[in-house]
Amino acid sequence: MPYLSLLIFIPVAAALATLLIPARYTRAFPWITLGVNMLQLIIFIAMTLHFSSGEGLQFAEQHAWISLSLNTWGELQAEYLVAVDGLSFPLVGLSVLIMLIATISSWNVSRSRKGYFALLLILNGAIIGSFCALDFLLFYVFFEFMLLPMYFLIGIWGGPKREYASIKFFLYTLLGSILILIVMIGLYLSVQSPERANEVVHTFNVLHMQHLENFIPGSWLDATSTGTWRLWAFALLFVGFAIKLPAVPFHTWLPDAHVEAPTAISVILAALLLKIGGYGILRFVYPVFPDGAVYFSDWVAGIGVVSIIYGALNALASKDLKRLIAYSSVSHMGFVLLGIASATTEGVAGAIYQMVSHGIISAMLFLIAGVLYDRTHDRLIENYSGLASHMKHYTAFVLIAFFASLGLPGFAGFIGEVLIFFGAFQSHSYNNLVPLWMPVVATLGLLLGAAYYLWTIQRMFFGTFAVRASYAELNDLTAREYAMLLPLAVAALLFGILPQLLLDFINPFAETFTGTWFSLGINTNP
Amino acid sequence: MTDIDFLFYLSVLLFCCGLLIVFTKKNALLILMGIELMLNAANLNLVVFNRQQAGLDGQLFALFVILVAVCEAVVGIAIILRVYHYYKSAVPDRVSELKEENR
Amino acid sequence: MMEQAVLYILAGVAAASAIAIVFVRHVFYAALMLLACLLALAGIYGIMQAGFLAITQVLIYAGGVLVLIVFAIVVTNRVAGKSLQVESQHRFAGFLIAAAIARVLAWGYHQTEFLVNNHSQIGKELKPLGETLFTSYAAPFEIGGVLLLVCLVGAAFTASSFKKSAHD
Amino acid sequence: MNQPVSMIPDLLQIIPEVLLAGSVCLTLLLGLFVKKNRSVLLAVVAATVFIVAGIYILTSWPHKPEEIFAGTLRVDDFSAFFRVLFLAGGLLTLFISLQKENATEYVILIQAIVLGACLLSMSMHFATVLVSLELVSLCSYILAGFAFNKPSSEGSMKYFLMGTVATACLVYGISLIYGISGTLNFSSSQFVDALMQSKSVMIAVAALLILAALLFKLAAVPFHLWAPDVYQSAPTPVVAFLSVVPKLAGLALLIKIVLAFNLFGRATVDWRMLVAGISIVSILAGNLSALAQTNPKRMLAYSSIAQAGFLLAGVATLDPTGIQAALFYAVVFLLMNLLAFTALHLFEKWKSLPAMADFAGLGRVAFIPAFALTMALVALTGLPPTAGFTAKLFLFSSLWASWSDSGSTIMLILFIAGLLNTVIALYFYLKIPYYLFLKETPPGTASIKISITGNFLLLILVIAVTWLFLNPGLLMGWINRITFVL
Repeated sequence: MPYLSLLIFIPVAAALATLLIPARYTRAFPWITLGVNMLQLIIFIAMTLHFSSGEGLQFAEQHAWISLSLNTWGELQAEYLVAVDGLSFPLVGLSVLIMLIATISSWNVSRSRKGYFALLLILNGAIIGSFCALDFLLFYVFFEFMLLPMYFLIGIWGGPKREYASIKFFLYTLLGSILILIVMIGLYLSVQSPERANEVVHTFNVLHMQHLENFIPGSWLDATSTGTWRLWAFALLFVGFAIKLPAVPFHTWLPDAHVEAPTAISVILAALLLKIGGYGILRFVYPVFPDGAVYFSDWVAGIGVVSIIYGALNALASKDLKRLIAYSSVSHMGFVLLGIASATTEGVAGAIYQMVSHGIISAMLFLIAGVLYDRTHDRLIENYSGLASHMKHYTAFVLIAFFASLGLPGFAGFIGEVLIFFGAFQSHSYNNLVPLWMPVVATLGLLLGAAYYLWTIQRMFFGTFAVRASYAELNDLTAREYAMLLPLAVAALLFGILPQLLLDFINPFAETFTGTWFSLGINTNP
Repeated sequence: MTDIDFLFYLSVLLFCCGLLIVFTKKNALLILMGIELMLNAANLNLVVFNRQQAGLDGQLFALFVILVAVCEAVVGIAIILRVYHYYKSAVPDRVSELKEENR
Repeated sequence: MMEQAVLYILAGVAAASAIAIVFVRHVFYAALMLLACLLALAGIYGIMQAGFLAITQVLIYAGGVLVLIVFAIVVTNRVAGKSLQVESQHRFAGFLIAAAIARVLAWGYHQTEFLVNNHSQIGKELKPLGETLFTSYAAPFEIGGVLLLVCLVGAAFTASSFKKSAHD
Repeated sequence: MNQPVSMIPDLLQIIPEVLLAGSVCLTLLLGLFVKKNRSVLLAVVAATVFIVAGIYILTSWPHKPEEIFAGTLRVDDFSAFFRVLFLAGGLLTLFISLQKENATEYVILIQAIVLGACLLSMSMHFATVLVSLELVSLCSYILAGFAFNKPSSEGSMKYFLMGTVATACLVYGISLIYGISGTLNFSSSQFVDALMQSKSVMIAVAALLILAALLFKLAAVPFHLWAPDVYQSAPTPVVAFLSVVPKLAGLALLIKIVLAFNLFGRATVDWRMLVAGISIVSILAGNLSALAQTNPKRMLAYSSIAQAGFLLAGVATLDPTGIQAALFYAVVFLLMNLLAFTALHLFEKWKSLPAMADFAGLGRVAFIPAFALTMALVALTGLPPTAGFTAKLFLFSSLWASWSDSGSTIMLILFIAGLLNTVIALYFYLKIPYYLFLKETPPGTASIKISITGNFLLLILVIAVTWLFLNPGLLMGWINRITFVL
């Protein structure tokens, strides 16, 4: 069964089908989308049953896509190659879950529902596609494919400053993808497929790019060349994905996009699109350029630490609830960078764990912000106090989300951060990639995280009840909102109490990831 | 200085005069005349060089240049007359509805 | 020698009239200068053994193109209803550019070996010209026919559309 | 002395062109008899001729390179490729502009330009180059004035004046080259030998003069000044046509001329540097000027200047792979430009839209044209899922390969400048979709009725642009077999 192709193309086909339905059947569109999500969930469960965690890449599908002879420089080959392993499988699962929640959360979208749900479905396919693609060109296409739907989803259905936010989002991400494109072109011209030994076949296959012997001797990214081109390529590719992540100097698009996007899109943006940045670093940047990774390790870790602290400080200073959550995302994705930079099994596993847990928790956080915004059309923290007395169920979920996010033991966020700190502290003695002071400084980020969340709880939910908003009929959660928040809360708890559920998938990958590093003969022990 | 050299310099002079007219004059008809001068400079070259060489390529090409010049003049004058009709002027500077709009 | 003297005189006329066009302040005089230049060139063509070209130059260029230009001058004068003074712009820059190009061309000419074929004095009469035109140059000749046809249709149409709208 | 030979075998080689020339005359005759309200008939006749000619070229693929008409023209795959493109461009233009007024002249001029472009792509001799280039140019000048109003006459005159100066330069350059090489056939060994022996600056000067006329046709910097005025003032279908056919005809000839003057890399002029420089400047100037535009057609004019730069980028590599990338780009450019202008035309049929702000909210009342226009602009930017992405990918790959093969830094600069310009370009290309979808529809906007044929044509073009993205192999395989021997 072509499970992955089904996951990717069912939503795309459904999007095309949606376009054929007249716009006046407004009630049909969310149901169709929900049906697609359910179908994806069933497929994913079926895949989970077949997935054997120790085996590396599975459910692989490989078809020829572009195959051209390019006279003087051999042959060009791009394939439709999709597969999942311990890195991408949890993220695919996360995507399926989050897209389902996003559909439920957009049930009440009022205008141009046809366009909205069609774009949502296209986005769905593109996100899952980029997590599954192992051909660089295919990945790039899915990656770019996400831009236009996001642009329109933010730009049409977003908040008051949506136009500015959507253009900023688009330009930043496109700049990042241009950097990725540069390296992609250099890579495929430097790599030949080992499948046909005696002729030069330039391939986009990422698995081939990960083996240094496949680099054509004398080509620009040849591993044995003495030039600095490989370091340049690492830097460009890293920045390309760091924009998406987002890491600190490249993050400025994120608060605007988050604040202006409609709730469902904020959820997708935080829970899934940011993960593509981390995923890209783990899948493309590090395995293809391990030398660059070693060379730049303290930079990567440093950017991670700066993101952690800067994001947390900004969150502390935010007056807008959504902006606070957005900056907390910057901070949490900084941990991912720190974990990756350590290049230890614990650190990498922690980074992946953190991505999944942040996916779940940030989705919850944005949904929570959305619930409040739906009721009062106001997100300023200072305008609320004592909400706990009027919205008990809501407050319960808020507490779960906040505590999970600040890394309280028992919640998913804790496991990821603990693993990352293990890895980062260990790195000093193990491979000396991350200086010891960096994780020490990063712990400050944990404290700041606790500070801004607890302060927000104190300001908004405790004390005497007061709402300074024009409209304030503060009903507690509806059934639909329960349906969105409950699965996420359960998942956040489940993965916090039973980390083995996820680590079973992640660990084998993390071990091979760090294992191949040493097999490459790169001395990480100076 | 041989005749050939002399005639080449004449051709350069004609070409540059033509270019100068095209560049400095404001009247479309005069610009057209400048273009005719440039074409004639080329023709002079062709004829002079042809004299030194076997075959008749230069002269024949010069014939085609004359053909082209006729066609250009016919079309050009038709277009210029129409502009006169609309603008009562053939001074390209005054004929300027199409301009960059400044935001 | 006589031939050479005539050549120099004709060249002088051509050069003088070309320069005059740059400075003349009346369109009509400019046209007359152009006519002089074209006729002088026709003479040079004749001396350079390009008799057919010389005749074509007189008949088509001087007789056709220039008549068209004069016609246009007359018509525009009537439409514009004012004098035919010619204004100039960017004179200085124009002179500089033209001089620079002339300098480059002259400099290039000095260091260039132009092809000289010694067997050059044969076959410059009318008959081989016609023959070559209809053999080697058949394709451009035919395309030229289409070009002329289309241009006439187009120009007639452009002019007539102008007349049509003139009545509006 | 030349022996009189029968021209029949040669004419048989260029049946499509003979058909076109015949059809020009036929249209002229028919125009006398056909009534105004039946003028669609003329377009149908012309379209049939285009289709028949195109099919004829396609069925005789691959062509054995063969010189006809005493070496003035050559039939080969390279020219066949461009001829099919020109015919397709002419055909699509006739589809979007079935007009009643002045149909005879309109159809004649379109056919004549296609004929000239076809002949230009086959030319191997400066005489044929001159007459076919003039056939294209002069008809373009007339067509540019086809809106029959004040601005369009002005655009037409500016186009004419600048264009004829470019032609005069071309002719002067040819005369100098003739003096040096003694031949007008730029594919002959005599030409190459003579140029190789002579190390004169004069060759460079002459080549630059010749190049000027071709860059003018391409609307590349610094010969681009006509484009914005003409694009803004001419009727939209005419602009669609002018932005595609004469431009690609210029490209076809430019490739041949540059390869001829490059003398297999032994020329004194660094052609790679020169063409790459023009390409960079065109891309930059086009994109930066486009940023400030408010008129959609003027914006597309500057965009088309930048696109000319991209077309030239492939030529700048001077190797077969780069030129093949340029050919692929040419096909995609034809499709996406025609798509953009067709969509624009359908909007303009409904109401004139002099500023981009006038598109506000029209995406809701006319979805298909708005969608098609968005796709065209996405393709022009070079994003998936459109062939614009594939074309840019091939182009940039060839630039990278050329840089790593030759080590010339200019290729790297061109590569980076081109990529960064994609981001700049996005900003102004996105303006129209921004107004179409993100802005509110002004109150009282009636729904737009777009003809079924119009929508159908748009969808076909959208599918073509997407299909070339999903499966570029077929077209690229076709292009791959084209040889570039001179």
